[in-house]
Amino acid sequence: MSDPITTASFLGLSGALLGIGLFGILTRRNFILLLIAIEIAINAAVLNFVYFAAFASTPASGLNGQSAAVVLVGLAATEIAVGLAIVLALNRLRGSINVTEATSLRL
Amino acid sequence: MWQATYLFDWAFLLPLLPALSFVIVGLLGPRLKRLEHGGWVAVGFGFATMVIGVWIAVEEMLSSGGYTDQQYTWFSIPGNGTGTFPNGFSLVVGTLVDPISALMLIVVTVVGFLVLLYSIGYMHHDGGLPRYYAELSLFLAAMNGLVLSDNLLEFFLFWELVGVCSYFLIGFYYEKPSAASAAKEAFLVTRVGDILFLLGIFVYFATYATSGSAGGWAANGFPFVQGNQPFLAGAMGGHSTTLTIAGLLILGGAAGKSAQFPLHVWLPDAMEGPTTVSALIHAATMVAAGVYLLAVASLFLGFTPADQLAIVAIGGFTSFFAATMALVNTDIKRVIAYSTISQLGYMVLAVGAGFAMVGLYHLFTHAFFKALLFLAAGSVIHAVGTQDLFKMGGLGKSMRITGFAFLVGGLSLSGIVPFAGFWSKDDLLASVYGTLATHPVYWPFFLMALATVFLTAYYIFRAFFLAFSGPASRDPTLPTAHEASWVMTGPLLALSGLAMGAGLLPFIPAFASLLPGAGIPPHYGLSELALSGISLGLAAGGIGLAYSLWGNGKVYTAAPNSALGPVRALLLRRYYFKDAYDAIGLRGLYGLSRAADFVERYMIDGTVHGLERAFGGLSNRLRHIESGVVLDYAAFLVSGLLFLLLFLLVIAPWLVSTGGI
Amino acid sequence: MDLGTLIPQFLPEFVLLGAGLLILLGERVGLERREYFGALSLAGMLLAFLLVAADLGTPGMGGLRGVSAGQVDGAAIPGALYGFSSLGLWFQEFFLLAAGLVALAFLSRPSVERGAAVSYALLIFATLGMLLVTLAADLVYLLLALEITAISSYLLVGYTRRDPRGLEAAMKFYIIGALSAALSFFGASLLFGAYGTTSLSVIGHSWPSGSGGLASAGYAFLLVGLGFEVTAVPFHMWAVDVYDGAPDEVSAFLAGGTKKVGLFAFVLLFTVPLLLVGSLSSATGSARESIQLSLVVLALLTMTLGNLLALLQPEMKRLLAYSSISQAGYMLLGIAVGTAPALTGASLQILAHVLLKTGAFLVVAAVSALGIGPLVADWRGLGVRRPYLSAAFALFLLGLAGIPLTVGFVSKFVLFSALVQAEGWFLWLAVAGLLNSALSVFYYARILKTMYVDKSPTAEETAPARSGEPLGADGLGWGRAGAIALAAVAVVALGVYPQPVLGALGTAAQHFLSLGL
Amino acid sequence: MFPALSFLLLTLLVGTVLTFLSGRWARWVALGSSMLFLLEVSGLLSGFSWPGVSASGVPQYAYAESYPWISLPWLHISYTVGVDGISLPLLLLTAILQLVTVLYSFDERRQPAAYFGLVLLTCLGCAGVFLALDVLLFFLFWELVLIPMFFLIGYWGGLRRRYAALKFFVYTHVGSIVMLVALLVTAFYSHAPSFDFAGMYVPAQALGVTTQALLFAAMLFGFGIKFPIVPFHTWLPDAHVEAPTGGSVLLAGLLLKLGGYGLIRWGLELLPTGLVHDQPLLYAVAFASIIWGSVIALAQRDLKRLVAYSSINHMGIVLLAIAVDSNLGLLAAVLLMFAHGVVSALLFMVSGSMHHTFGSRDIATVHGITPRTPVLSTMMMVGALASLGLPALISFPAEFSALLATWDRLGYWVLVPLLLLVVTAAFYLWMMQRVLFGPTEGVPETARDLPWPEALAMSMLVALTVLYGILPGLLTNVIIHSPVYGLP
Repeated sequence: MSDPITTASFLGLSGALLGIGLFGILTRRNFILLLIAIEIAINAAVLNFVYFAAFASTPASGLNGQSAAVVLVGLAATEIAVGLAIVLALNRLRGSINVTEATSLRL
Repeated sequence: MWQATYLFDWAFLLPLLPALSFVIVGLLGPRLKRLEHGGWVAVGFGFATMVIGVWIAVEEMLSSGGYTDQQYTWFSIPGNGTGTFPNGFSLVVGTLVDPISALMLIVVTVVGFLVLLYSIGYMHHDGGLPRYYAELSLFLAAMNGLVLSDNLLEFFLFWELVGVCSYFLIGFYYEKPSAASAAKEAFLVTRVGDILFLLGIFVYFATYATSGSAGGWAANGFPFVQGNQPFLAGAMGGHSTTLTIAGLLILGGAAGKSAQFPLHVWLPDAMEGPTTVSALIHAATMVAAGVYLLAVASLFLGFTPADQLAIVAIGGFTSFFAATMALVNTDIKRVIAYSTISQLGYMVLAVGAGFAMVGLYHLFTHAFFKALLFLAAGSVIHAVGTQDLFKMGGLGKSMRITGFAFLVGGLSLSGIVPFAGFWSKDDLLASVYGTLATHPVYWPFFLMALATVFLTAYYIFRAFFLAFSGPASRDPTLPTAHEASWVMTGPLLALSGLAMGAGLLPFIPAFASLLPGAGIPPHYGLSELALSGISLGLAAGGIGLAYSLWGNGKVYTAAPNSALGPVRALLLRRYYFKDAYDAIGLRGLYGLSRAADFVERYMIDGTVHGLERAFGGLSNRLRHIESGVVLDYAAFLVSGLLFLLLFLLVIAPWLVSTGGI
Repeated sequence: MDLGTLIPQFLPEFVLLGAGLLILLGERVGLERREYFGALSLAGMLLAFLLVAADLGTPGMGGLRGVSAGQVDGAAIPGALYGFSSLGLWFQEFFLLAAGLVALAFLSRPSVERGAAVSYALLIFATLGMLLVTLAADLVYLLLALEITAISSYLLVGYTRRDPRGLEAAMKFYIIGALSAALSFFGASLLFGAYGTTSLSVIGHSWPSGSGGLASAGYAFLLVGLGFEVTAVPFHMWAVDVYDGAPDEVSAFLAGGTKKVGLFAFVLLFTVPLLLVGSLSSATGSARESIQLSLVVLALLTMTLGNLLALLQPEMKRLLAYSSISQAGYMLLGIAVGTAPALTGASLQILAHVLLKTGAFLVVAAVSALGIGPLVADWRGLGVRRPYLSAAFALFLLGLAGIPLTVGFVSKFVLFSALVQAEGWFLWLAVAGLLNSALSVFYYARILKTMYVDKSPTAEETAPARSGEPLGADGLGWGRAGAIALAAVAVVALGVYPQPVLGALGTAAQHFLSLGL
Repeated sequence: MFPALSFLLLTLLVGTVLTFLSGRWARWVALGSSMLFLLEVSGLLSGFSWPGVSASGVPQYAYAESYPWISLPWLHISYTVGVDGISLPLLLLTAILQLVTVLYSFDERRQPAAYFGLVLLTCLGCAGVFLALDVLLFFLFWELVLIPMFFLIGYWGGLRRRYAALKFFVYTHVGSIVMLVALLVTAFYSHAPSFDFAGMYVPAQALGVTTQALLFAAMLFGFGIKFPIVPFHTWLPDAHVEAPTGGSVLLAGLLLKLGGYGLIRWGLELLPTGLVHDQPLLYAVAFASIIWGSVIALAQRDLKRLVAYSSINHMGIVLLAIAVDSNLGLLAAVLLMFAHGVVSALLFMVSGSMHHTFGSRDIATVHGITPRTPVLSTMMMVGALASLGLPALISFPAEFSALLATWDRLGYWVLVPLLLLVVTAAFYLWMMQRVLFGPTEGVPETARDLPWPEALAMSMLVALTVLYGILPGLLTNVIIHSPVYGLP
């Protein structure tokens, strides 16, 4: 790695993003906010890819990282789309999008 | 001589014929009402057996004490050149006809036949006759097999079989709880002896496996006689301690069967069986098997001096010890039973002192007069329906033959000249006396034996006077006694004849060849004559005392508070031996077993159930973590992540640095 | 690369894609009878199956895929996105098998049902994703393929959209799935950061040299992300609810199919790093051992807790869910050891589980279609009422319990033999696994007891199946009957004579590892 | 050469399947197939000739067959079967017990097809265990025995049948797992070329002392649970008490023998050094079982429990005979297993008949049955006497050789089993005194003597008891055609 300090700081940033995402996921009961949190968490990964690609040792590696980032953005989009679909269905069926209320499946 | 070899080869018929009778009577008995439910079948076979047995014995006399051995392999293992049995190991069943077995054959087959005949009358009114005659036949078969055994294992095999027959016959009246328990007691006590016997067999077999001719003892099936020579383990050398132990173990076995101290308790209780059974099994034959075993062992295996001392001690003490218990007993059969124990003690004493033949001589005579006594007693019981001496009385007039028979038996037992018992017992005492010079340690036991002469005469005549003398029966409720039919009186007379004459048979040279060796027929030097005088005097004294106390319907009652009182109580309680054994058996063993059962149920199984419950509880706990709330699941997932990170980033490197992994 | 080389290389995948699109098209043009879609997708899957079989059958593995032997079971091409391995192709067959069984069973659902077409299409797309996973040589490619599978299965779980249980299941599945996807993405990004590449083999070989724990962290994140896929404890909790709530056939597909994808992802991701354990200098070697250790711990946790939880579970589907969790533990064990025999054992175990679990869940589907309740207790006396169905179920349970003459017995035997054969401390893994299977026998026995020993609730129900009913298949439709029968036959056949498949898997595993080196 | 053993197994399988399918006629089908089984085994016996030990010192087998089954570079499993003097008598026992069991429960009313099918399946499994010479095949049959027995106890059993069945299952299953591990380790750590007996023989014996000792100990545990050895025996009384009579008969007659056979075949023969090294442990366990079984039996009121504990005692003697590791001991072990198979079967039938004749097996409340049911009483008597080792009955030659072998190795320690023989005699005699003798009590008016199928089955066993008691050579001449020769 070229410069440990910057690496560390960047990792701290992406780590913080991930942390925020996870925190959101664990605490939000509203499905929409949950989706946003997930989006944030995924973006931490995207950010990593972009950063590491930028400081890549070889151009090939850089390309590799950037393409990965792009792919991930796409994936994130689909994830969220599917999530929204489920939200709609849930809302239509139960009239609520509070994820903790749906607990019919349990012992 | 051709016919001799001819019949020797057919010796196996002796066990086989009664066995056949056992099968026939056992299966068809209930159908044969006409033939006394198979009784006559058994008698017939018994007669055939007697003929063959006696015939073989006679031939043995004429062939002057040779050995004839037939072997049939039972099973065998090939050897592999190593271990204790390098040349393999074979167990055989055979028939060995030799002098002493011929002698025993006469006893077993003759008494057997007479008892069977007598039973026809005696048992007539009982139920379950097929069972009775079948078991009696089986006993005869087993007893013949035992007598003809040609090796220790076979001996043990038939030994156990006669044991189980005695078990069944003691328990013949199985509805009576006392009979059932007496049968069990007999089996168990003798079983203790059997275990020692078996261990003794192991010791001999393992020690001398390779000794002897051709391939060794083991490979030839451990025969008593090899190439017409007694095996004589003693002569084979081997560690003397081992030999001594082996001898003691054999003694243990004999003590069990012959009801010697301290395994004597079962025989008096065995009187629960029919009197005929007591006569045949528990007087004449089976109980004598122990003595026979000792004789065989001393002839074919050899005892060490230590063994001999032990045997002498046991025999001498038992003879006295049992006689004392007979003094006070009120049950006619039990009196005779105690005298049996005591007489067996004599025989053991003789064998121990090194006079196996003398012991067998006494066994021979004893078989007849003791069977006679029992059958006479049986005839009395048959007539009056009780065994309590103090209810009888005055039977001498109503039952002349029986009274005569009992008198003959009593005189013979007391050793009054010229009855059979006199010759053998006298010879026995004389022979033992002869050894005292070399073995002064035998003195006390010799004296006990001598004292026993007096006691014997006393208790048997006490019984005689109580039953037969006096004006009339003491208990008016008893039926008026009368003599039974010829099937019962006939055997009585026959046995009376034997009880009178059997003692003189050895004076016939041919017969003497059945008892080869020291002192048969008795040789009368000065000391022997003196000794006979003393013993005759003692016997006469005993009879006299009995007459003065019990004769002519007198009844002697010692004041309970007098010095005799406690003694009498002690004797009636049989020195508390039975009580002690019951305590060991019931409270001791059974208690232990209950305790073990408790441990089993609550500790061993308890642990298992504990585990089971633990698993179930755990499963339940864990299942309820599954709350159904998705965010909880997420939380678990994330915490799992944190653990992994912790492990891979912190713990693992640390472990690596410390060389943990 | 142009399509000219791509199409032949991905022929089976394209066939599936085509089938899926055709189905959607068909719905557009107004077809609605389930039979059409079913036939179409079955045809597609069968064709794909045969194509892959042909590849496997062709010596040198060039075959219809028209790729040079170098790319199949040859040395991996550095930086290649995908590569062909015979082991991967075998797994493709497994997945197609599972999907085929489910598609067949789907036929017995109401002929006209809302979302029938979509369900088939989703099934196909999920399968497509699964096939792609087996070809992955690159981390991103792998994640992409996994996401295809995951997203299609979220939708598949909730495809009816009217059933609250199904929807709730979908929701839970989605949330946990998305979360773990995010985590695996992050893990991938860290690995990329560590070695500047996403090529699996390169990462595997260079790890853990020269990265301040970055790579280890990456592996940790990926372990979690994939652990979700394979329902490894403690990432398993969604599975029970989802299997419970999803339509029965879908549960069969999830348990029998998609879960195995995660397992193959494990193989791809960890076999290479684990290969060299021990053969390396102490420091790096032991660092790799730490990964192995965490895998083993996961595996042990998974099978033990799975069994413990199943022990007293009153609901049939949840019980099966837990049992499949514990089964995953065995497979993970095989993967964690990382020797060729262990990999063989794990592969066979996976195949066995595909057949047994799919079969079991399909029986559940049939039974609930008969209107029998979800509790184990509701199955009382089924042995008398529905002899054939019960016999099949009993067979599957015995297989799961590892009783002789079923494929389950052979697979467990091979797997545990492999653990013993690896010697060293792996022996104790074998013991642990065996004790676990002993534990599992309890609840299988419990079900058997319920079906055969216990009395039926009411006399009316005890009446045996009416003779008029089709095929003696106890009145469940042809589709289900066929699927169940197929699975049952395969279970017994492979149990009695496994050699053909087992031998091939053995060689495949060998090749795969040599490929990694 | 004609594949006799495969044919045997095949006919057994066919018979079992047919029985399951043949509904009301099941009992006849079962009877027929049992007779065929017995016929085939007698055929094997008549044509039996042991090929001996090969030049490389590996014991060989009569009627041997071997076909490859699973073959991987590291795993070679084959279908290998064969018999020698050790397995053949046990196979004969299997055939006999199958026949008598079917006969005894000929009037079974509850689900007869399933019942007889399961009985036959159990016997099939046992036969397989005795024939199998490959680790996998052996384990396969071993496990196969478990399931039918589980159902026999669990469905046809008594009040606490569920508990008993589960207990039986758990214990034996755990045992078989440990056994499997031990076998696998033996195969792999010795780098045996294949999993069949011949392939493992030489390499296994070459294993180090410690390894062998550990492996043998593991096998002792694995096989021992089937024996059963104290303190892992508590499943046995429960299983016996709850099982239907047929189940108890097979359980005591065959399943216990599987343990003994396995320990001889896979333990003693493969790991001789381990055996020698573990001898103290073996002696301890054997003595414990002998003492415990016999002493506890004395306290039992339920006849089945009593017989069950006496089985523990007898199998303890078997273990002892195996432990002394001499050819005499091995012969005794096999002989004793056969004897115990026959006698315990008889005794369990007696208990079963006692139960459905008097409605109780409680020897403390049922008294003096002899006048009412003479036949049953006779059977009980013969069984008890045989079990306490009366000469001229089957157990005596076996126990005699076993104890002689013990004396040969252990000297006066033999007093332990010897004295326990007295206790054994004690509880049997006491049982007879209470049940058979004395005034009649606790016997319902409706009590009738044995129905013919039970009487027939028992008389067959009695006949065998006497026959082999008088002519043990019939068995020993077979048994010695085995590595009994080879043992030092």
